[in-house]
Amino acid sequence: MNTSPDMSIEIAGIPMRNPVMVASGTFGYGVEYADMVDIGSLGAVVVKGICMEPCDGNLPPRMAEVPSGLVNAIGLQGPGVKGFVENYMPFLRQHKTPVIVNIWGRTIEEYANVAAAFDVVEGIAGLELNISCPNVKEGGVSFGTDLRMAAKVISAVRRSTKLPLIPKLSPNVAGIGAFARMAEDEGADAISLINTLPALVIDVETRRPVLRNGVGGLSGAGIHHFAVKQVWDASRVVSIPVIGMGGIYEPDDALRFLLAGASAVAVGTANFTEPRTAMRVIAGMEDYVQRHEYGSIRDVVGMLQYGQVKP
Amino acid sequence: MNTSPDMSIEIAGIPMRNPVMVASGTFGYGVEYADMVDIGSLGAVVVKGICMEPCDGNLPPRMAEVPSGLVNAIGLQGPGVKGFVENYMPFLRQHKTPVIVNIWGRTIEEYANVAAAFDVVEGIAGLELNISCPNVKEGGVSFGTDLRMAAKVISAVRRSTKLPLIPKLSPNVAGIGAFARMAEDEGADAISLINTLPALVIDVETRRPVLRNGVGGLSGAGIHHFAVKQVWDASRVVSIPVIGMGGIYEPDDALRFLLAGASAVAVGTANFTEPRTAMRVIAGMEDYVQRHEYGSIRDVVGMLQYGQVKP
Amino acid sequence: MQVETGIVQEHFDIGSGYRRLTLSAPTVCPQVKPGQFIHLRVPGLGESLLRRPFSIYRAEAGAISVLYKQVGKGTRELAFLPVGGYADFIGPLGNGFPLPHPENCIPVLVAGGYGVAPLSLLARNMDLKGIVFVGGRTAEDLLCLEDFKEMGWALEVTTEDGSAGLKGRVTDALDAWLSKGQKAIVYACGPDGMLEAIDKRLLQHELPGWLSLDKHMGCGVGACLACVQRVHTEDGGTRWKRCCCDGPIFAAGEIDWEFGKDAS
Amino acid sequence: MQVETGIVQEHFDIGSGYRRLTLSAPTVCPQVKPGQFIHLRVPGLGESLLRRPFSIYRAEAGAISVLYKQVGKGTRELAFLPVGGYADFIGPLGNGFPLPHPENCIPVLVAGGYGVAPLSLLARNMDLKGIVFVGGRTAEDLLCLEDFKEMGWALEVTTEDGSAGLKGRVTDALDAWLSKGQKAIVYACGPDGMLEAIDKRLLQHELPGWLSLDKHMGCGVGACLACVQRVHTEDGGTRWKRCCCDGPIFAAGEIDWEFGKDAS
Ligand SMILES: Cc1cc2nc3c(=O)[nH]c(=O)nc-3n(C[C@H](O)[C@H](O)[C@H](O)COP(=O)(O)OP(=O)(O)OC[C@H]3O[C@@H](n4cnc5c(N)ncnc54)[C@H](O)[C@@H]3O)c2cc1C
Ligand SMILES: Cc1cc2nc3c(=O)[nH]c(=O)nc-3n(C[C@H](O)[C@H](O)[C@H](O)COP(=O)(O)OP(=O)(O)OC[C@H]3O[C@@H](n4cnc5c(N)ncnc54)[C@H](O)[C@@H]3O)c2cc1C
Ligand SMILES: Cc1cc2nc3c(=O)[nH]c(=O)nc-3n(C[C@H](O)[C@H](O)[C@H](O)COP(=O)(O)O)c2cc1C
Ligand SMILES: Cc1cc2nc3c(=O)[nH]c(=O)nc-3n(C[C@H](O)[C@H](O)[C@H](O)COP(=O)(O)O)c2cc1C
Ligand code: FES
Ligand code: FES
Repeated sequence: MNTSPDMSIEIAGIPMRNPVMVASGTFGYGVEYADMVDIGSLGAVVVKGICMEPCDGNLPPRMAEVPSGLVNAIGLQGPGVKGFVENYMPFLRQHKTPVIVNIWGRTIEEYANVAAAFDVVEGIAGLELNISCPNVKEGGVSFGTDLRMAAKVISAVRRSTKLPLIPKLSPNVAGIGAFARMAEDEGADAISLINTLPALVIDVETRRPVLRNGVGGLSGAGIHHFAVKQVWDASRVVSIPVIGMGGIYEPDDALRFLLAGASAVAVGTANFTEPRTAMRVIAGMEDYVQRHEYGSIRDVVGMLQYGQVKP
Repeated sequence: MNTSPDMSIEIAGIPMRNPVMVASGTFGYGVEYADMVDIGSLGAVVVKGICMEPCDGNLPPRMAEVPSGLVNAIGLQGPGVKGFVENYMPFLRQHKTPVIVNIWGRTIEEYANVAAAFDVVEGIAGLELNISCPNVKEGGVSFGTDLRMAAKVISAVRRSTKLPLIPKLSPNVAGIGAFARMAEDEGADAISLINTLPALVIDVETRRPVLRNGVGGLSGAGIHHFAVKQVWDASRVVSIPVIGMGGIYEPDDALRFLLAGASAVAVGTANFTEPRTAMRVIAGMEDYVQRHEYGSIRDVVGMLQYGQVKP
Repeated sequence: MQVETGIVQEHFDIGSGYRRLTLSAPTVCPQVKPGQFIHLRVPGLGESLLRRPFSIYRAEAGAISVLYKQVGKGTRELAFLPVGGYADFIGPLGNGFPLPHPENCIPVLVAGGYGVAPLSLLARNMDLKGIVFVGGRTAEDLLCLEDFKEMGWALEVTTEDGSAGLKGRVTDALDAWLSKGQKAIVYACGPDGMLEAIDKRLLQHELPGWLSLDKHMGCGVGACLACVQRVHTEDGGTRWKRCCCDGPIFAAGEIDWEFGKDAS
Repeated sequence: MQVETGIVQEHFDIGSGYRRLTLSAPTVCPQVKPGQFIHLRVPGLGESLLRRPFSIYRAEAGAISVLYKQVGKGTRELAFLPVGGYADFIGPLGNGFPLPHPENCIPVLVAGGYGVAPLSLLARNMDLKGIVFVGGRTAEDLLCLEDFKEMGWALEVTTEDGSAGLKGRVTDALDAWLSKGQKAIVYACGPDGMLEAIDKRLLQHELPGWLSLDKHMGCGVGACLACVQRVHTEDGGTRWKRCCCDGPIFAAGEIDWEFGKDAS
């Protein structure tokens, strides 16, 4: 009765003690939260997006608070592969928790290069591939909203790394299922979704965008049930595992993703308000597994009873 | 100083006393709110979606409250053209406020028929065309997320009516601009956006969707800044007027749409919480025009100073 | 129907986990019919929370009272509203119980949970006295019993665990009474299951009656179509009615209890 | 750095539109250095509101005090927090002012608005006494003047409208003092414009100093990269620092005030 339930899960060949990770860009490189969060208790740590070279990101202001969420335009500031490996990997290697590196690029070559660079770094469990970046060679259209371009990126990265590969899908597409299937076809080991939704916050007094970059990405509680729908659409058309994220604050939010077909989840924006959200979510999920007498958390995955109604 | 500012605007050839309408499905047929809201003070009334025949809509539960919004799956219950004209037009004709009828169909023919039917009805200022409906002839894919199908609907309706035609765009597409341009090319007099975002609310205890229909549409404050971004993207690529909607609760919310390029706005979900939202929004916009010494509300349209940053 | 901003005049526990909230309502109060409700904006929960519907328990001296239980986000927040604070509501809403009460019929009230609230108001507005059946899971779930005693009504209490009154369901007590064959008209308010059971009995005994039905509501005024209930039509078909404005009171035999059940 | 849930011990107006909030903080209090801040979760605003940063004004007897003004959603809600209520915060955050204060330098504090709060704590933790410049738009904007008087510091007050002290800006009074050419070290906290003006003067007079900078914050702990400020690097380039953890205190001459200005 009181023995803790089986929460372990394997995603893209990465064994995790539980299915609750922290989302890229919302937990720094782990070390920032180490005083308050037991890194060892997390399913995995996904670090802030890294590209080959150090990147300055956007000018501030970079963040705006909105109803039930926030809009950010950090702009992928980061230390580059070398800076990350030197400054942060020693800390991250101290824990048994899998480290998933979120990578990005401005061109297909850059994507491939950064993936290859991480292939030889010790202590990295897998790569999450942020495809929601502008393709500087094609007029700045986001890779992630163009099926053909996204396929090229994933395929190039797949050929550059033997690490487990987890493309992270953009939500603002007409049919997320097609992107999910394409990712599987291109050799992804898992997919994660959703990234932020494009948003524009305007200050009506100055008549300017609040964020210096203009547009930003919307995250938080307000997008949660939209994200669950996307995960449900994606998970039904692929056989690789799905990692769900978007507005997880409570255990129930995480459970919704699992019921909708995700094998794991990531806590994002909530970390800023409550750094211990992932730990609280894990505890609540354990309780759920016990109360409902599931054999393991894996038995919850995809258990949504959608009824006779057609999708 | 104290004379009320010029709030009038013309959308799709429809003169309105101000740019604040009420959104389809959130204000019934006007009569439901007549005790509390001065219908005569609104820019226009957009009625709940109507198709040719009476329609039962979905089984309840049809609505779920979520953070900063709600998810609905009413399923387009309505009295059909005949029922609407007989039961509701006599009331609506009593006011000088333009009546815009939101129409929908399951096939292109149905869309065209309902448009033609309204062409001969007295007292209708224009048609808003809800293209976010499943195409029953093509496996239930939404017309509104397929550029080719959406074009066919708009073109068929355009040929069936001489009334001002306002296609209402679906937000869950990769590039709303292409849909906006297509609408203009097919002869639309204005476009409105956004319709609700697809969402799935799951009850983790029952493991079922909260809504009987399964999925529903997300609306309210949580989608506001996403909607503003969509309006901004759309308004820059068309020369026809844009009507912005999504999460308007305060005058500032409406002003953001105007700054982003909308010529008018519609108040939706907020009506349920505060029926007098549109009236309050109009008053706040008047104040803004005066404080900023604009000649008229029309001078606010598209005045966003986006800066040098590329979109 | 109006939007009115009321000042909290009273707000206190009445036992069984329920609280009574009294709001000044000079405009709305005089318009109230028993069985109607208000759609209350819970202060302090931000713009986007939907209003919450509550049956009117009292409408007198320019004020309106409701009884509520803390069951979720809205009612938990509502409990913090201090005397002297403000809350705005739309009301009175719904059709209310048809009045006057027909002659030569014994009025029979059947209540479950907060269903006693509108029935207590109905009893107060009747000249006749009748019998009221109040049921709950345990003694803890019963409220307003004193109201009916004070008004001189006969009272039959049932609890599922036998902790108060007869052990059993409210319909068991009702069955015993109905079997006497008296000419009666029934007014009922409570959970769907209870109402369906009562409706079946009214049909059996060919008695008239009125059922007050609670559905989750969006607008409360008929605009959103969230609160629909399927009803039989005269031509043998069925159609939707909106609980908020076509209801919440439905005639015995009117509701189509089967519609949609099979598809679930 | 910890998450701690404090009990409200005091919460009252201190004039000039500011309120003082004191929270029990047995764990965080002993760790505090002047110039650090707490990241406070405003109770009653739901899950999704970001925390709000406030400079630590007092850290003594196992409690922490902050001074704040009601300027927006969060601080307006904060004002309702009753004595005896709870609020949780992360702290102590930020680098704080470097200690100990260098010898043979007169400490000069320059404060605008709530900038007096961290400087008052700094003064209390110093053995030396120096001079403090406090500026505001009108007399209404000045606070904590008594603190410095009690501690025996020299005090120079300026207001833009002349309603208290000298008419003018705080930098006018500072200029007059600096022109005497005394060996000083400056600690400043206030709006960006004020800090930039002071930084320029420190460069001119070749004086050391520390500037406390307030940027909008997300996480408060270095994870989100919302709060960045461009600084000069030793090799003549520039780079970002995070105000929340690399700051909020920056050395005189460190900040690149021009970066990004041209592009706006
Ligand atoms: C006509 C009518 C009269 C009523 N009279 C009374 C009364 O006199 N006393 C009383 O205590 N209660 C009464 N109720 C019920 C009362 O409205 C609910 O208890 C109240 O809405 C609960 O609000 P909450 O925010 O506390 O709970 P919630 O946080 O809303 O949780 C309660 C449950 O209901 C669901 N829910 C609530 N509203 C909706 C909605 N609009 N759409 C979908 N799901 C929803 C939630 O998902 C949750 O499961 C009445 C209801 C109706 C329709
Ligand atoms: C290190 C530091 C120390 C501070 N110390 C004090 C202090 O001692 N006393 C004091 O009164 N204030 C202090 N502040 C400022 C204080 O944090 C703000 O006044 C407070 O956040 C305002 O919150 P609010 O919810 O009332 O206002 P808001 O509703 O947030 O509105 C205030 C304005 O700030 C903007 N804003 C607020 N937070 C953000 C954000 N994260 N991203 C983008 N925009 C944002 C809003 O858009 C709005 O225009 C400090 C700030 C920092 C960074
Ligand atoms: C401040 C911030 C920074 C982010 N940075 C990244 C990033 O570098 N790479 C990435 O793939 N996603 C990034 N994201 C997206 C999140 O990982 C996550 O997909 C999204 O925020 C949705 O989850 P949430 O609603 O729980 O925050 C960022 C999100 C936020 C709020
Ligand atoms: C209950 C409900 C019913 C709706 N019905 C319709 C409809 O019949 N036709 C339509 O085009 N849009 C419909 N909508 C969408 C709204 O008109 C509007 O586009 C959307 O809700 C976004 O605005 P909001 O966030 O202000 O609600 C409906 C929305 C809601 C909440
Ligand atoms: S609650 Fe909106 S129609 Fe009844
Ligand atoms: S506030 Fe998040 S990095 Fe500083």
